[in-house]
Order: sequence, then C-alpha cells, then structure tokens
Amino acid sequence: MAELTYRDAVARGIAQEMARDDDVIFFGEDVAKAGGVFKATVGLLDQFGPIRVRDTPISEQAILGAAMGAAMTGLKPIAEIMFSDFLAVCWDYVANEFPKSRYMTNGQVKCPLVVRTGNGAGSRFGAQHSQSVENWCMMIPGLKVVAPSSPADVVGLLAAAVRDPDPVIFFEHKSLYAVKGEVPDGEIVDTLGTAKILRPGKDATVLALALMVPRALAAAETLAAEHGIEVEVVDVRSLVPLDMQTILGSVGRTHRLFTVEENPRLCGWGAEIVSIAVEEAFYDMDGPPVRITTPHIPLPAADALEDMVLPTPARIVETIRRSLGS
Amino acid sequence: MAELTYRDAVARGIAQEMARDDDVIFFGEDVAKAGGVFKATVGLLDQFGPIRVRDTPISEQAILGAAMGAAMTGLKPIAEIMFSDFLAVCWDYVANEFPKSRYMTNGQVKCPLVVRTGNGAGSRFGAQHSQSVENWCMMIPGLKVVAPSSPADVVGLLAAAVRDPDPVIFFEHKSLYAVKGEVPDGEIVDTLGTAKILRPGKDATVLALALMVPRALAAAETLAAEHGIEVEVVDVRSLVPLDMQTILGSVGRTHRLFTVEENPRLCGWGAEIVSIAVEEAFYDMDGPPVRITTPHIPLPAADALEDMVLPTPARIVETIRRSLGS
Amino acid sequence: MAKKTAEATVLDRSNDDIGEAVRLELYRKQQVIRQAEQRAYDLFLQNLVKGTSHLSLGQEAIAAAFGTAMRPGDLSFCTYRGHAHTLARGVSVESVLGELMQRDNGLMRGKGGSMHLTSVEHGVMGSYAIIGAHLPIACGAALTAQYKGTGDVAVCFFGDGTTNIGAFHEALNFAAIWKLPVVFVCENNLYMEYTAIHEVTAVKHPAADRAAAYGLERIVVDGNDADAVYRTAQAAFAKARAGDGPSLIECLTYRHSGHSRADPAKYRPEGELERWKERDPIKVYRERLKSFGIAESVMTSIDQEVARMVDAATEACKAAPMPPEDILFTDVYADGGWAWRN
Amino acid sequence: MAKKTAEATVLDRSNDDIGEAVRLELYRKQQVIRQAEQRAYDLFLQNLVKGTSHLSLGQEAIAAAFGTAMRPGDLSFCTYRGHAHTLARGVSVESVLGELMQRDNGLMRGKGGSMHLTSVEHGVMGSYAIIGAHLPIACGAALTAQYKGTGDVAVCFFGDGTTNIGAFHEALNFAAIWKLPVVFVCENNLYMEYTAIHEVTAVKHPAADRAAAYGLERIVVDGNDADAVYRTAQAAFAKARAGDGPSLIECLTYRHSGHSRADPAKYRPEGELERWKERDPIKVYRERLKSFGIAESVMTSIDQEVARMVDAATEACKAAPMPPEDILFTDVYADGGWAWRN
Ligand SMILES: Cc1ncc(C[n+]2csc(CCOP(=O)(O)OP(=O)(O)O)c2C)c(N)n1
Ligand SMILES: Cc1ncc(C[n+]2csc(CCOP(=O)(O)OP(=O)(O)O)c2C)c(N)n1
Ligand SMILES: [Mg+2]
Ligand SMILES: [Mg+2]
Repeated sequence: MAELTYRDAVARGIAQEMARDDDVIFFGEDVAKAGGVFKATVGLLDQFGPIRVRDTPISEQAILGAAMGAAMTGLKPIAEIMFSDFLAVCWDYVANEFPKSRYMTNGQVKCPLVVRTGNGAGSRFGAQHSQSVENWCMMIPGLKVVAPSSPADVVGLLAAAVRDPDPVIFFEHKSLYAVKGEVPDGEIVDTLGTAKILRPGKDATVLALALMVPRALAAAETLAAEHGIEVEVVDVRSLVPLDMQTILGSVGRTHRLFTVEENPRLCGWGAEIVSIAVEEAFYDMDGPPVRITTPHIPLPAADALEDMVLPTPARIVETIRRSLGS
Repeated sequence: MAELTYRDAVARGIAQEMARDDDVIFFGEDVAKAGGVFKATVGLLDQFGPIRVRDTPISEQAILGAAMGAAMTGLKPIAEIMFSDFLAVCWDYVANEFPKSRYMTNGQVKCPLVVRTGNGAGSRFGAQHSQSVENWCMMIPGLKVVAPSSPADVVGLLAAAVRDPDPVIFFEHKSLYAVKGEVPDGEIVDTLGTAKILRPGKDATVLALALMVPRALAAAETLAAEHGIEVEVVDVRSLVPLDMQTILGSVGRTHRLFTVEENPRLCGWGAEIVSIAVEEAFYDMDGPPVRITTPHIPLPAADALEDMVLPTPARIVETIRRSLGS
Repeated sequence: MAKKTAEATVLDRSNDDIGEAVRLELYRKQQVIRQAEQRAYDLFLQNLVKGTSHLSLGQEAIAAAFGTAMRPGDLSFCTYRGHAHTLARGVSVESVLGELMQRDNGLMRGKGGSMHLTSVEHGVMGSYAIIGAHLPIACGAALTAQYKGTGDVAVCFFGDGTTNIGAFHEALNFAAIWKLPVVFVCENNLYMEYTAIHEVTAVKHPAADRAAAYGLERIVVDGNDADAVYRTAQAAFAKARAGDGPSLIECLTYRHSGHSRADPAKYRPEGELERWKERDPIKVYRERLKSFGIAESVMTSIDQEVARMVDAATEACKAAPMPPEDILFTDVYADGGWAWRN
Repeated sequence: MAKKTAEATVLDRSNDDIGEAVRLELYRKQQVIRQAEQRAYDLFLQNLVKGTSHLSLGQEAIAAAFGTAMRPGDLSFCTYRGHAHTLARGVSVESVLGELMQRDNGLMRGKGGSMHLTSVEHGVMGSYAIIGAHLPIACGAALTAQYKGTGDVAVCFFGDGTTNIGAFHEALNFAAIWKLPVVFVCENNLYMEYTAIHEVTAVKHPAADRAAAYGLERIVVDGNDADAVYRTAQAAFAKARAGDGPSLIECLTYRHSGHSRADPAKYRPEGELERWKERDPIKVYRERLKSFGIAESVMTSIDQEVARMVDAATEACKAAPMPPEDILFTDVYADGGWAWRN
C-alpha cells in the first residue's frame, strides 16, 4: 500500500499496462519529453522509450485518427487529449468513427483504444478549458465512458480501459490531480461498469462522479452530523457501461434519489439516470428525484465566480435537507 | 395559402429573410449553383446573386468559423452543414465558440447566426449520415436549438432564427423534405421557444419533435379509434428555449407523460424533460413517465433494418396502451 | 519500358517493366469494376439498390492499378466512393452488390451500406463517409506496420475536394514527421459533389501543389492510364517499405456518372464528359494491350467471363433475403452485443 | 529607408520610410507590453494572478508593430497569449491586469480570464484559447469588411504550433479563394508548449513553407525587429485593402519566459535563451533609435512614464473588488440573461 497522487496514479496505470503488453503505445501533445502539461505522464518516456511514448504536433484529429487506425490493426493505443474541451476539435472520431466502425462493418473492425483527457473545473481556466464533457460521450452509442474519483480507481479503471476491447474515453479530473490516496501494491485491474457505494445510508441515494464524489461525501457527513440524515453516497465511476443494478438497488432501499453533477444542467448523466429510475422505480420513490448541477451557463474564469457555480457540499446539504423536509 | 413542400419552405424562409435584410448572407457546400444536395436552396443564387449566396469548399470549420466572424461584425449569416452528422467535424464552433463568446466577453461579442443542417434517419444512408443530433446541441449552454415538423413551421421558425440575436442551430429533417403542407401567404415569423399542442387529449401527454410528430399524431389516431385513449400531442419545436410551461401545463391536465425521440436513448431531450417534469410535477403524475426512443445503437443502413429501429406509430401505440394499462 | 515506335504495333514485351500477366490483371480489374458498377446503376433504376451509391465509372484505372500493385497485408482505406477499391482487392462482386441492395448476403449484411464497404480479410479496412476522416486513420494503420516492422503499406484513397478539409492537413504532416508507410492517393475528378474543384481551391492541383507543405515530392499522374498509375504506385510502395515515409499522389481523372445516384450532373460544361470519354481508361487500356500484341480475343474472353460473374452475382443478390432483425443488436460492442447498462 | 553607413550613428531621418513619430510609438508599445507583462509575472509570484497566463516577453516587437500599423476599424484576433496584442491596440493596462487578477475592473469583469481578452471598442475581437479556432473566425470578419466595402483588415495572430491543426489549413484556403482582407501572422517562437516545433513539423518554416499551398507568397520576417515587422505589416495591409486578398507572414521570434505560468521551460537547450536575449527586441530597438540620433533621455522618459502607468494600474487592480455574484447569470444570451426555458 502506497500513498499516491491521482496524477501519479495515471502514470502508474499506464506504466503497468505498457510493461505488461508491448502493443500498448502512448502519444499526445507534450506527453513524452515534458511528461504532460499536468505532469501525469512523467517518467514514461524514460521507461518505455521514444518509439512507444511520443510527442505529437497540435493535431487532435491526427492523434485520434491515428489511434483508431493503430487500434484496428493490432495495437492498443492510449491517446491523450490535453483538455477535454478539445474533444470538440476531434469530435468526429469520438462521435462518428470509434463507436460506429464495429457495428457498421458487422463486427469486422475492432477499436480497442483509450482516450485520456483532463476534464472539469476548478483551475480558473475559463469557459474553454474547464468543462465537464462526459455527457458528450455518454450520448454516443458504442463508446465506453469512465471517470474515476480516487488514485486507486485511476490505476484500476485505466488498466481495465486499456484491456477493454472497445473504445474507452477516460476522464481525469484536473482538480483531483493533486489529491492523494492509498493505492494497493502490485497489479491492479478494476472492472468497468461498476458503481461503488462509498457510504451506506438509509434516507436517500446520492449519486456523484469524479470531483463531485468528495463533495457528496462531505455533504453526507454534514447531513448526518447536523441534520440526522443518512444518505447513501454512490460513486458512479462508469457512465457506460452503467451500473443501474447498484443504483436501483440503492434507490429501492432509500426511496429517494439525488444526483450531483458538475456538467451543465441539460441532458447530463443525471437526467438519464433519473429518467431510467422513474421509469423503472416510480412507485418505489417517496418523492421527486432531484438533480444538483452546475447551472446551464458557460463557466466563468474568476475564482470568485467559478467557486459559486459548481455544486458545493453546502449546496448539496441544503438541497437534500429541503427536499427531505427536515 | 399555398401548398409547399418542407424542402421549398426552407428556400422560401431564407428568401424572405434575405429580401428583408441585406445583412443576411448564405453559404455552404453546393448550396448556390446546385441549390443544395437536398434541393432545399434552389433559386436563391439567381435571386440574390453570387455575393450573398456562395458555394464553399469542403471545409466545415471554415464555414462555421467564417459565419461566426461575420456575425460578430455585423452580418447575419446562414450557414449550411449538409448532414447534421458533419457537425462533428466543426463541433468546436458549435460547442466552444458560438455559445461562449458573448458570456466570456461579458456581453461584448454577439453571434447572431443560423446553422441549418439536414438531420435524421429514413434515407438508408447508414450510421454516419442518418443521426439525430439535436441533443448534442441541447447540451451546450448558450445555443438555441430548433427542429420544425411542418412546412409552415419551417418558414416561421427559420425567420425567427435569422432574426434572433443568438446562435441558432436549425435542424431540418431529411425525411420531411418531401412532405407537403399549407403555408400562409406573405411574411411569416414564428416565435422560438414555443411548443404547440397539435391535438388535445386528456389521458396522456405525448411530446414529439420533427419526424416523430407525424408518427405521434398517427399513433394518437389509433389510440383514440382502437383503444379509446385520448392523448395530447405536443410538438416541442424548440429545445432551447424550451417551452416548459406548455409541457407542464399539459402534464398537469393529463397526469401522464410520454416522449417520442428519434435520437438514441441516452441523454436525449426526453431525459431532460422527464427529469424536469418529475422534479416539478412529481405529485401530479399518475404513473411513470416513459421515453420512447431509438435504441442506443448506431443506425443500420438497410431499409429493412432502419425501419425497425426508429419509433413507429405502432410502437408508440403499444407502449402507451400498455403503460396506461388498457 | 515499352519502346516507342512509329507504328506502335509490335513491341518488345519481354523488355517491359510491367509485363503481360500484370497487364491482363490490370485489364480484368478494370472490367470487374466497370461491369459491377454499371450493374449497380441498372439495379438502382430497378429500385433494387437502396440508400445512396457513388460510382467510379471512368475512374477505374486508379483502383485497379493500386489494387494490383498492393500485396497481401497492405491495407486499403476507401471512401463512400469505394466499390472500385474494394473490388480491386478481390472482394466478390456478390458481396458488394448485396450490400448495395441491403441484403443479408452483403459484405456487412446491410448494417453498413454502400458508403462503408469493408472486408478486413481482404485488407479493406473500411470505407469512410465523413470527408477526410480516414486519412488520419490510415496513418494509424501505417504506424502499426512501422511498429511491428511488417513492411506493409496503408493506402488511402480520396477525392480532390477532400484536400480542403482540416484532417487532410493534419494527416499529411503527421505521416511525414513520423515517416509512416502510407500512400495518399488523391483522385482528382475535377468536382467535389456538384462544385468544380477549381472554384474552391487556391491552387491548380489540390493535392500535388500542397505536397511541398509536408516536405513531399510533387506527383501528378494520368489517372486514366493504368500503367502510369501502376508504376507510380510501385515507386511509392517501394519508398514506404524502405522506411522513407509517405507519398501523396494526385491522379487526374473524371467520373462519367453523377456524384451519387441522386445526381444527373447538369453542372458540367457541354462537351466535357464526351472529351473525357474519349480517354475512357478501359478503352485506352484495351488499345494499349492490342498495341502490345495481345489478341483482341483475350480481352473479349475476359469481358465475357466478368459479365457472367456479374450476372451470377446479381441473381444471387436478388435471391438473397433481407437481413434479419436479430443482427440489429449485435456488434455494437466487442462482446457481440449492445448492452450499455446492467 | 535608413541608409547603411559604416558608423551607423548619423542617419538621414527625414528620408526614412517609418519616421521618428512612428518609431517612438513602436518603442512605447513595446515598453508597455514588456512592463505590463513583467508586472503580471510579479503579481503571479504574489499569488495575485489567478488561473493561467501566457506572456509574450521577448515577442513584443510583433504585437507592437502590427498594433501600430493597424488603423481604427481593423480587427485583431488573438490567442491565449494575447495580452501583448490587446495592449498594442490601446487597451488599458489596468483592464488587462484586472482580468488577469480576476477582478471586477477586468476587461470582462473576470468572466473570460487571461486567455480571452476582448475589447470590441478597440477592435480586439477576442482572444481564443482553442488552437486554430480564430483563423476561420478572422476570415468571417474579413468577409464582412469585404461585403460592406469598409476597407478594414482582420489581423489574426497565432503561433508556430498552430500551423499543424486542421483549422489553419481550412482558413488559409478559404481566405485565398474568396480573396478576403485578412492577414495571418504566425509568431514562430520555436516551441509549441514544451515541444520544439521542428520535432513535429514536416517543413522548416511552419507557416512560410506552406504559403504556396494556398497560392500565397512566402514571407519570413525577423520578428524581433519592430521596423521589419512594421514594413511587412504595411505591405500586407495595402494588399488586403486593395482587394488582393490575404497574406501569411511568419515572424521569427522567441519567448523569454515559459509557455505559461506553470512552465519553468527546462526543455530549452543551454544557451538558447541567452543567445536570443542578446537580440531582445526592445534592446535592439533602443539601439536603433539611438543610431537614428534620438537621445537616450527620450527613451528613458518613455520608460518612466510607462512604469508610472503600470504602477498606477497595479494599485487600481489591487484595490478593485472581486466580481459580484450577479454577473454570473448575465450575457449568456442577447437578452442579457441565461434563461433556456420558460
Ligand atoms: C465532412 C463532410 N462534409 C461533406 C460531406 C458531403 N460530401 C460527400 S462526398 C462530397 C464531395 C467529395 O468530393 P471529392 O473529395 O472530390 O470526392 P469525389 O466524391 O469526387 O470522389 C461531399 C461534399 C461529407 N461526406 N463529409
Ligand atoms: C486544440 C488545442 N489543442 C491544444 C491546446 C493546448 N495548447 C495551448 S497553447 C499550445 C501551444 C501552442 O503553440 P503555438 O501555436 O506555437 O503558440 P505559442 O504558445 O508558442 O504562442 C497548446 C498545445 C489548445 N489550447 N487547443
Ligand atoms: Mg472529386
Ligand atoms: Mg510557439
């Protein structure tokens, strides 16, 4: 057991897989010599050499297209898109190429690749470098979508993503890179499509992802300590595949559902899960499911402003307390 | 009153606005000399000349970027992206540039433009030329998103979009281009953000958009005639702004909500509206809201297969009938 | 190389770099493409071809020459106008026509449609319908070949109009800096869909005039001359296999039909089609073979053999069932299914 | 043009194409940029600059020269590294520093941040943080100028690394075919973020060696020489205003600091920074002015005046409040608000 930052967990996860399988290669902008702009890939060039770990030009379409072509022909590429906002300049690959090639070819073409990308707010970078865009990917049939909240999950889910035979978009939260956590020694391989109940509770189910997980946990502490409300906090971890069994199981016990989303309000994963839950568990619910989200606005840059828009523990506490009428 | 195809309504709407305002210009691939691949812009070059109606290279980023720059500086461009699937190759403009520029600049920059695009399935074109991607746009704060279902709505909503001071993504359904409808004579200007109750009913509210509107209406006829179920059919028309008053008003009367979506299942407008409706009208609902969607798969090309996946009147009837227990 | 003589009738065949066997193969491939595509057009008129389709009538020499110059292991990346390049790798006419007819015997059982023909077993790694998307993808396939040291080459076909999209630029630079074994083949048929390429392009030769922007040689070849294309392909493949990186080849040609089945091609100036038809690649090549002393009867028997094959394929397709419902939900994911939740 | 003499001390100023007034303006603008950016760096060390910031230390001559050559009505399109170009159009140091400090007195009251500096009243139509996005946008602004016949020019600044993204290619071709009055200015500072441009680019001059791909003239200029850049800008503007279309200008320069505040720039080979500092554009230009016979005291008084202005701006920013909560929900839409539903 070692204490590792989320940032170092990324490098460890990649290194674990590259050491295991020569077909794993890794490339992106400034990822090799410089170890990445978030310093999440430091040391990989030294360990695996310049053929397997490569710096690219600023050509996101070439990066993802090349990753796809390599994946189709027998390699297992990991490609970095520096900020998830930049998925917009190579969206055709994510939306139209990776996820449709296997289906359109009736199973002939495979696409086992991982796109790692820095997601989320908190760095005061403004509207084009702070978005949470995991819902862009969840919308697209044929992708898998993962967003870990802890260093241990980073290693395990990244390994699972690399070993997965389908295209996986792997969202690393920029504001979690510096966070530390215990990571078991040795090889770690987690399972995609599994949510985790991080805190049991009987009064309501609270779903969260990535940076919202520690905030939901903090809110749960306050709710218990100050309001006698015991919420069950579920780290969704994987949007596709989606672990609805764990989620519906929890709602079946608590009869109330809250989602805590960093993405802007419309058409997020919260809307999807709420819609599934009401369709399948309507009569189990004691009250309306409530989504706690960032408001539907572009993100402001200023620290004073940015801090006001993301869901905070205080806002989570307040929303849940009021909705439960206590 | 004249009978017009949906296709001709597009040209009429553009012509109406270009005749009114010299600042309106129009460009896209093959739109001028050839009148568009869907023949929806025939005659505009002759009427307005080669300075205002222009063919572009296959450069979607240049098309949308140029539209934005022109909009910022005083023109009112209408740009065509031939198939809505191709929004993926210029997604940065739609997701990161148009919708954020005003906010980021604290109101200094304006972006009054319209992107017209051919959306939806039914032409047996396969997975990269048949998608319904209106939800891609609904997700993004700062855009407006419109999808008319009739020739009269095409003219009126297109005019409203051109006059709107914000960026509007205007989804024309490819399978509606040949459909005819009555269109009033003279200038028509509709209002964005208004849903339309096309058929009143007391037993359930059925929301539909674009090609799903005629299908929902057909289903409503069958439900009434064969099952004695009277559903209220609402054409949502505009996803942003979203006319929740009309929708919630209807649900308040019928106590049941169904959505009929062509887009794949996850994170569509149906999920958003259901989530809003349950949060705000939970205790008004007599049963779970149900989404009727295309399954979450890429679209197959074959006619035999494509016909099986989009919601059909029969599937709508069956789902509603079962859900209402009759 | 054939010696130029005034008579041009008797040539020293043994001395030719291409040779009779390969020439007959080049001829046959062009015939297969021509006849299969003409059949696709007829079937469309009978309402048996669904969706869209994009023919290469008039452009056959390019696909045939590259298909002939490629070796097993080399990989093809095609566009929606990809019947020709798919057939040129030996994929059966039946499976191509079946896909166009959206039948269960189609290459992808109707799931992909005419714009996405793919036959991995023949090295046809897909046909791509979003302009430019496959240029970077071909780079990736070339990267695998380079990484594994297979000596294989990725060949990426596209049109003149495609040179103006961003992915073209990114792919060319990417391939050049990593010296990837990829050959980019621009079929300049003078038009994008309905717009003439010169109206929307800043240079005369949309591909060749940009080669220098990627440190590459400027290559323009007569795309209606299968021999010329074949020789150019061989040189590019040799370069790629030697580790000397990519090539960008502009082939000048012309499509005889409209852009797609929906297009009557009225935008063409009068006489243009007729002028190009005089240089019909198959006509040109038949004359060439004759000038090399190959008997007319040899070509005629190839023509007939191909006709019989295309007829048989047509009948098989007409008899083939529609794809069954159960394949709708297969192969979204690698586990064979489409489940996105538990 | 200044006559070259062996002594280079006494020159015929009256005969010079630039003239003393403009030269002093060029000097002053470079000083404003230098001092404001150095202050931004100091404030960052004091933890008063939030988020990221990208300095142009060492690259000032380019922004200063273009800013001086532009006339009211001309429009600037900048990048995240856009403080310099924004200041060069006359935007106040206070409003720029205020935005970097994310205060209510910032150009956009903190809503945009350092990467999005915009002052429409000064013709600064935005700073864009997604590489390449603003090249097509600048084309659109040029289209308006062309359509309205204003004679205005759009000027679009970007870096060497930006030449490898698709939007660059699309914009250049688009501008060329429509002969748009847009001037593309590539500041080649040898690096993208941390990667040397030559490692990822197929040609030596990432912009200039590609000009021919768009039918444009190859232009490379010493970006550390404000006079050279000024003359090149004027020629390009004249061409654009005459209706003769776009230019692509590659300015050779070097950034003295890291890519952004997070970057200590350890990837640079030893001695490289020092060599470039010898050619510091401000140092070079001060010498130039002296060689034209302008007294040192003139420059010193400019330096001091700028220093006082930057000090005052700093104090104003430190005293400025944080932006208030209510602006969070303004200006998403043109109605002033953010309502997406009724
Ligand atoms: C990104 C994108 N934009 C537009 C289209 C529509 N489209 C299909 S084919 C075509 C013309 C392509 O021209 P060219 O590259 O010359 O190829 P050709 O069809 O002549 O073989 C266009 C514009 C598309 N499929 N993808
Ligand atoms: C599409 C996109 N990819 C990557 C980045 C991250 N990024 C920001 S600046 C930069 C380097 C740009 O280099 P260059 O164009 O030379 O400009 P410079 O910073 O040297 O002025 C990169 C890669 C981005 N902002 N947008
Ligand atoms: Mg063409
Ligand atoms: Mg640079």
